[in-house]
Amino acid sequence: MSFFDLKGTVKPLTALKQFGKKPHTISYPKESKEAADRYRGFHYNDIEECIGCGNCSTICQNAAIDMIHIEGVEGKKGDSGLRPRIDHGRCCWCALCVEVCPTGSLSLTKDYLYVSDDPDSFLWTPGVDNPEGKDKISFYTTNEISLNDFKRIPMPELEGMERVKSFAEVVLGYNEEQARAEASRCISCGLCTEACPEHMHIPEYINAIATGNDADAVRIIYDNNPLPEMCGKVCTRRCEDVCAIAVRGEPIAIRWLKRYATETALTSEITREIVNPEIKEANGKSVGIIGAGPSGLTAGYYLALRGYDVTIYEANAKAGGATMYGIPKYRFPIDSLDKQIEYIQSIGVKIHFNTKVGKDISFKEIYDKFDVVFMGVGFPDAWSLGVDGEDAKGSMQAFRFLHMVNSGEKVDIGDKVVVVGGGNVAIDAARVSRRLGAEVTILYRRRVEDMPADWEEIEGAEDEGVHIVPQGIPIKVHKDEKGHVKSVEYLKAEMVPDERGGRPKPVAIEGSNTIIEATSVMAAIGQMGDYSFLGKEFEDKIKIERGRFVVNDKQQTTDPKVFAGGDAVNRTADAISAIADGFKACKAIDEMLSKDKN
Amino acid sequence: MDSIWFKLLGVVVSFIVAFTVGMTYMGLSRKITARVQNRKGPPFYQNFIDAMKLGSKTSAIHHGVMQHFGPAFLMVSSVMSLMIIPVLNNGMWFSNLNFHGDLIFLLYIMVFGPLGMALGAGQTGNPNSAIGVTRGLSQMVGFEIPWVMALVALMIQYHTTSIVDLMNIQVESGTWLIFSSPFAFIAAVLAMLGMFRYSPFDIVGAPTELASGPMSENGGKYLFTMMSSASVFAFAKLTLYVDLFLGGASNLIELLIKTFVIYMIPVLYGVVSPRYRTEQSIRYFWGWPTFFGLLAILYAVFF
Amino acid sequence: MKKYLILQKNIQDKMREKATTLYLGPQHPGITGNMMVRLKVEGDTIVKATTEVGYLHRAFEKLQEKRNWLQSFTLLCRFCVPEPDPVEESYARAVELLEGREVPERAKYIRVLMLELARLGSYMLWYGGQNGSLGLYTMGQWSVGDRNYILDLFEELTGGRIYHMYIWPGGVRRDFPEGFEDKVLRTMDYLEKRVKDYDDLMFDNAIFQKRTQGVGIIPKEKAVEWGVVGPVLRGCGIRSDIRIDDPYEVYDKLDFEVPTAEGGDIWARALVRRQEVRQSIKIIRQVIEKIPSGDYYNPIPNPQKWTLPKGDAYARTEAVRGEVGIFIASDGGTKPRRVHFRGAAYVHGITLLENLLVGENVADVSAIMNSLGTCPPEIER
Amino acid sequence: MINDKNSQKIVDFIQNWARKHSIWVLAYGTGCGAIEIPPTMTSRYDAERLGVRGAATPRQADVLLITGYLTTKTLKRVIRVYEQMQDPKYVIGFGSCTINGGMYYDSYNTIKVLDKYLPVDVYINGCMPRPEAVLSGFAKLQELIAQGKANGAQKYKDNLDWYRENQKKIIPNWVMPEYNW
Amino acid sequence: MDELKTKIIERIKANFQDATENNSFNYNRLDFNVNKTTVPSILFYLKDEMGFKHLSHITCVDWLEEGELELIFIVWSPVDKIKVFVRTRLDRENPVMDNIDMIWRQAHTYEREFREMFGIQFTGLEAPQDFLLEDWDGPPPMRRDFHTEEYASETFFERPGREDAGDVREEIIKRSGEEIPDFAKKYSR
Repeated sequence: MSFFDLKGTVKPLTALKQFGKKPHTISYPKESKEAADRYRGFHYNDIEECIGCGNCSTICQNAAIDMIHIEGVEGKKGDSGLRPRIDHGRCCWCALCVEVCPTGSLSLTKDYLYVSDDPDSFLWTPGVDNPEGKDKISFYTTNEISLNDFKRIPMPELEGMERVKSFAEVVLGYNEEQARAEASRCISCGLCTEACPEHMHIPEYINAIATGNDADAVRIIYDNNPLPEMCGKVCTRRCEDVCAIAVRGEPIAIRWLKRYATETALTSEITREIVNPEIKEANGKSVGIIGAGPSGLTAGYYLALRGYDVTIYEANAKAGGATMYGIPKYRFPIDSLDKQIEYIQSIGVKIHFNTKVGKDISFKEIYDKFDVVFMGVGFPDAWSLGVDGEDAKGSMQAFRFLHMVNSGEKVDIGDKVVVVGGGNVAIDAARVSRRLGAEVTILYRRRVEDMPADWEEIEGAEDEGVHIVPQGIPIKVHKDEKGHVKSVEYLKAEMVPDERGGRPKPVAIEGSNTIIEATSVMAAIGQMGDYSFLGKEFEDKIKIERGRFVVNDKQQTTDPKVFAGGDAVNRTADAISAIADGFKACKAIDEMLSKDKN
Repeated sequence: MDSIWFKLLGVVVSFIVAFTVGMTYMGLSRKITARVQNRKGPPFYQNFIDAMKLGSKTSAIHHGVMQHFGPAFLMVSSVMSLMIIPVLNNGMWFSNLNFHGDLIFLLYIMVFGPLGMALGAGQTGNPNSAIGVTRGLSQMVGFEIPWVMALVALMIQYHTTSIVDLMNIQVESGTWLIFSSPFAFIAAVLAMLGMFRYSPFDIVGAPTELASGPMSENGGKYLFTMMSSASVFAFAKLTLYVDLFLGGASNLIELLIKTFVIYMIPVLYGVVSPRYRTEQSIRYFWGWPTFFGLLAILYAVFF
Repeated sequence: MKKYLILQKNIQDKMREKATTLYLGPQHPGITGNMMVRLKVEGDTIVKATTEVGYLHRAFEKLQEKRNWLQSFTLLCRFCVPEPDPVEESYARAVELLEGREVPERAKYIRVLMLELARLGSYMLWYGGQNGSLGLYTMGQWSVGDRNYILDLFEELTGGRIYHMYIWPGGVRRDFPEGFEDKVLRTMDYLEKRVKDYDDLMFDNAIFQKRTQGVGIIPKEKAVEWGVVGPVLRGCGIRSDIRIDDPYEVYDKLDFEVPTAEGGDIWARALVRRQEVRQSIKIIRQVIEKIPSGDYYNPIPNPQKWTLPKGDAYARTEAVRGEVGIFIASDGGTKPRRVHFRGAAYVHGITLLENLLVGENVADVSAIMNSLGTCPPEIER
Repeated sequence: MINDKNSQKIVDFIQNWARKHSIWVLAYGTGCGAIEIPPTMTSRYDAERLGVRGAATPRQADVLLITGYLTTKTLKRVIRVYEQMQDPKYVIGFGSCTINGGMYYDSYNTIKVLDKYLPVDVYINGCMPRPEAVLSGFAKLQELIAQGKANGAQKYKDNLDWYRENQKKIIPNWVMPEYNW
Repeated sequence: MDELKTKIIERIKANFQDATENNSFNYNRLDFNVNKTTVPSILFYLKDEMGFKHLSHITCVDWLEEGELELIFIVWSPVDKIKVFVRTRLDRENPVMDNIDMIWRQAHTYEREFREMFGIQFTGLEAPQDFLLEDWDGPPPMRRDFHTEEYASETFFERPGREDAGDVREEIIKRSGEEIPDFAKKYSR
């Protein structure tokens, strides 16, 4: 031992001064420190807010989250009816599930204490088993810090004032990079497929786009929709309404992605090459289809694939029905439709144009000639306004107007147009009128937010300088000396809440008469069917109620040999429903006929 | 009063006292250590609970007969030490089985326990135990030298080998030996640090090296025996120090105060010290403690 | 003469075979985690040391192949539990390197704050471990207790005490909560006071010095070659620190020193660490002072569809134990092709430890392991 | 004299009380949960207040903490350690991994369900459980001991064959390592 | 930095003809692809002649589709502050590699790991077979054709009680009657 190290011996003894100090100990469980404001403890799930998209379950790298049925939660469109259950024998409290929850219903709480001798008691359904967690939420996401991308990739469009110069397509479509980026926002939950009348395989094709397999995406799309390019452009996209991302942000642009995918197949030949459909051998049965609208084409296409001999009778010079004649070309260019019709024809579907059933050929003839008849006749007529002076020159149906414009006829509308109505047709008519050089006012009974038209369309119309007058009820069309429309008189309306709980009703305010000048008035308040072609014999056989065919869930009318679909059957009156009808009818027809065979 | 039965009764009572006090002291030391370590620490009676729990263990695995001897020898050694150390100095109560030459006997008997441990630990076959025992024995060689020197100095100085005589000398002269032979006291106290096996001299059972060394294969009842013998032995040693240097105690309260003060020296020093390696501790004991021991002997011889 | 040497060697080998075998671990209080060191001992001197690892092998790297780029991130902090953040940081940086993702300036500062807090926390544990291995338990009670104050800060900032899962590709997960800066500064004030107490108890302690000086010496000229990194290398007198050699985040904008000490023994390593605690506190103060406002996160795309370009990247971070690196290889998919973790303990805990232990006293094994920062989960992954 | 039944009851009560207030924990960090043991044992949370303290060897320990996942290699040692412990002994399972595999549910080297291999008395929720949770785990164990319900060791003895069968299923080489003293 | 990189490339190319460089990283990183037989000598050269004293990392990547294992040695020069990746490819069926633990002792550990995890044989490596695993009798687990999830579910028990778990997509399909064609299923989540 060297010399005595005094400092080294005495210095440590100063530690003994701690003896008199207050201990640092927290006497748990007598006293305890509260967990931090951001503590990641047990989960809490707001059962009401949750839509059961299962994104939490997918992101969980520990397979700790199960989606289960719980009492009191029923599935509906946009809600799978399943709710997450956490296995605390797996959970690692990383809170990735919270970060990706699109609704923000899932969060973590400050609670973390659970001790048990029963290992089976660690399965918890958050929100159900710990309702008290609501007040202790600590780790949650806001729109800014969520891992979901709530901002849609903006769709490149023509400038508002540029658009009105021509009928060029307004929407330019995503380029590849944008499409990949937009597709990768999708969380693949599949809630959208239920809302889609046709139940397209949305998560699958979006995923294919996201991973760069556009061809696969096209194949998946063509699996149950033969007119995807049309849908990609003009679909009413109810899928986007229920999109999980839409709860807190902008929905995935499902429509635009479909459009992107189908546009990668430039011609019908390329489409045929990509889709490479499997066409069954001809089975000798034949199907006659009336109307080459979406439902007719769909039924025709898939029946042809199944080996049937399909013939379509179309009254107009071009196929497509309402999508051809009802939709303005700046939304849906004619090439694009032609491409699809060509493709469908290439599969073997025969289309007789300019053949109006009831005039050029009788229904009876068709009925007898084919094993099965499918009617996709649509609504060729429109409701009139029912006000004074409607017979004036320059007063017309918006639907007719669009038809004429689309078939290339010249329509004189003057320079001031008033469109009455708030649906897509009204907006279309207004925007077409803008392109024809008129100043346009839309007169609508209710508020702007009540308009049934797509918000994108309404915005587009406003961008293009369409003037929207909400809460206006037209009462009279004034004529000038030549019997031409001079102006429209309308009453202002106030919204009165409906006592029965329906949507508020507009009630005209007496004496609030206003007059707008107009050179033409277009009514866009609804369409109706024309079933005169059936003839006496079939009018009894095939039941019609409230202007629509009565069908069962297989699209079969009261005559078992006749099927129907499209606007003439369903109330939703959009292309995708028509396609769904066609597809459903196709399956039913196939089932029926192949049963006959055996 | 000189009846052997009476003395034996005294031994039994002092054993109970020793056990209780020893346990409580250890509990208190845990509490005090805890406070220095900024925490609250266990209740002072925690050691009793621990002992009860160890006693209530229902199974006891052993590796052979010799393993029983380890704790048994320890216990025997502690009790025998206690038997010959007079607890109080009033000559009547608890003077126990002292005799002339008991100081020398004590020197032997205090080594006896660790030797028994060595046998027991050897039987377990656990190399940790074996190494621990080796270390314990080498370390003992270290602190025995200043300890023996201190005692020899006392013997030379006061021409007696009896503890009672030494106590009586203090009582009669009114001066404690701590003042009349300070060097011996210093040497003995420094040796005591080693004897108690608190830090820095706890290499024997160092958990981070040897997984508690000799004790590593002893659980339950073995550990209970070891624990109780350690507390008895601690009390015996403390009493011995009080008897030798602080004039003994005339009643229990005085005894408790004096022993506690002595006891605090190794405890508090242990709290702030890391442990020495074996050879370092031997070098330590053969350094200053031995030097003081020599001084004490010289002092005794020449003054 | 040659014959004699062979004979001597044979005798030595025979003796070695007969030497007592001592198993440190896997259940052993002196081992720093769940691993084993098999020691051949002659008397108290070690003649051969063999490590046996694998008790904690959870196959992280295999699991990461099955998880996507974001899911992998939650596994990372389990690589080395005492100081998880450098691993997260390495991974985040490797991913950012491969993807070319920018990180906002504020996030970089927050990351530095996290890393330094983690460093402090880990050093607090080291204080406890190093002294515990030497029998000075008071130190452990103090420092590990005080470490809780740092963990409280983590809890406040990240929501977790131990597993922060906070530094992720693109930035950090959350911004500072309200009043966090003050809390950090207050904790730093407290720790500064406490490290003085630690010095009194530990560094000024004669016994501590005796136990550590001249034990476990790494020769300076061999150190780099042997793969020694971090504070251990700096304890050999070599100024080497990834924070200055291969600067990342904002370390090049901060003012700090890289302490070194000569000697290469446990004492030198302890001195380095003692200084580093102070440097860390200094860095944290600077971060709080200089941190800019702005974004803290450059959002990644939807994690389920997030792909990284084909290629590989390797990012290194200076942790308490030394160089901690993550190598990632991507095949262009949503999941990593390979994630490979490089921990300092992988070298320190096996080859270096086996090397150093020979000739040392059995009593010093635990102390040497602690001074090297051996961390078994890091070795085994 | 008090009759046997009552005296047995009293003895049981006292023994359980002692066992309850003196819990010696084996210092074996089997997994990452071991990181929260030092804070639990040191000044901030100070488990020693409750009579919880560390024990260096299995012989002296009452409680085996399975701090998280167990690799098959560790499981072998843990079984060995558990069997070395003396009755009554308890096992506390920490965190998710001991309940159903936790993060490592698909790892080829870790077990998922601990109670197939060892009897577990108390499970603590968390990954990792904070010191408070660990302490409440101990509190739960104390409660069970006081009620005499913590009888995992007995269960292990009674069903040893079943446990052995499960253990041997994943430990192909049942020969214990050479340090088999 | 660019100058330095050029210098290194020149020196390496002068000495090792089969080395091809990849200098596309703006970071202080430089890659060399070499034949596996050149690896020990190039590492020796880098360490002894060029100051790359520190072996930062060795890693192995399994390119299952290409039938190759890639070994990457990352070395770091404390003087020049640059890291060099030396990459080589081995045949996956018969991966044999020269042992380099005489250059850096710590490579020994990596080699033991790769032998166990990828089945790479290092000629001259003296170490017990087991490293991280014990009594392992399956294929080398880090190879990509070993499926850990399958192995785990076959080998280890699973706690029951989670059988009622549903899948959101399937639930929706059940309700809507959607039929997903087979080729699309790989895109479902």
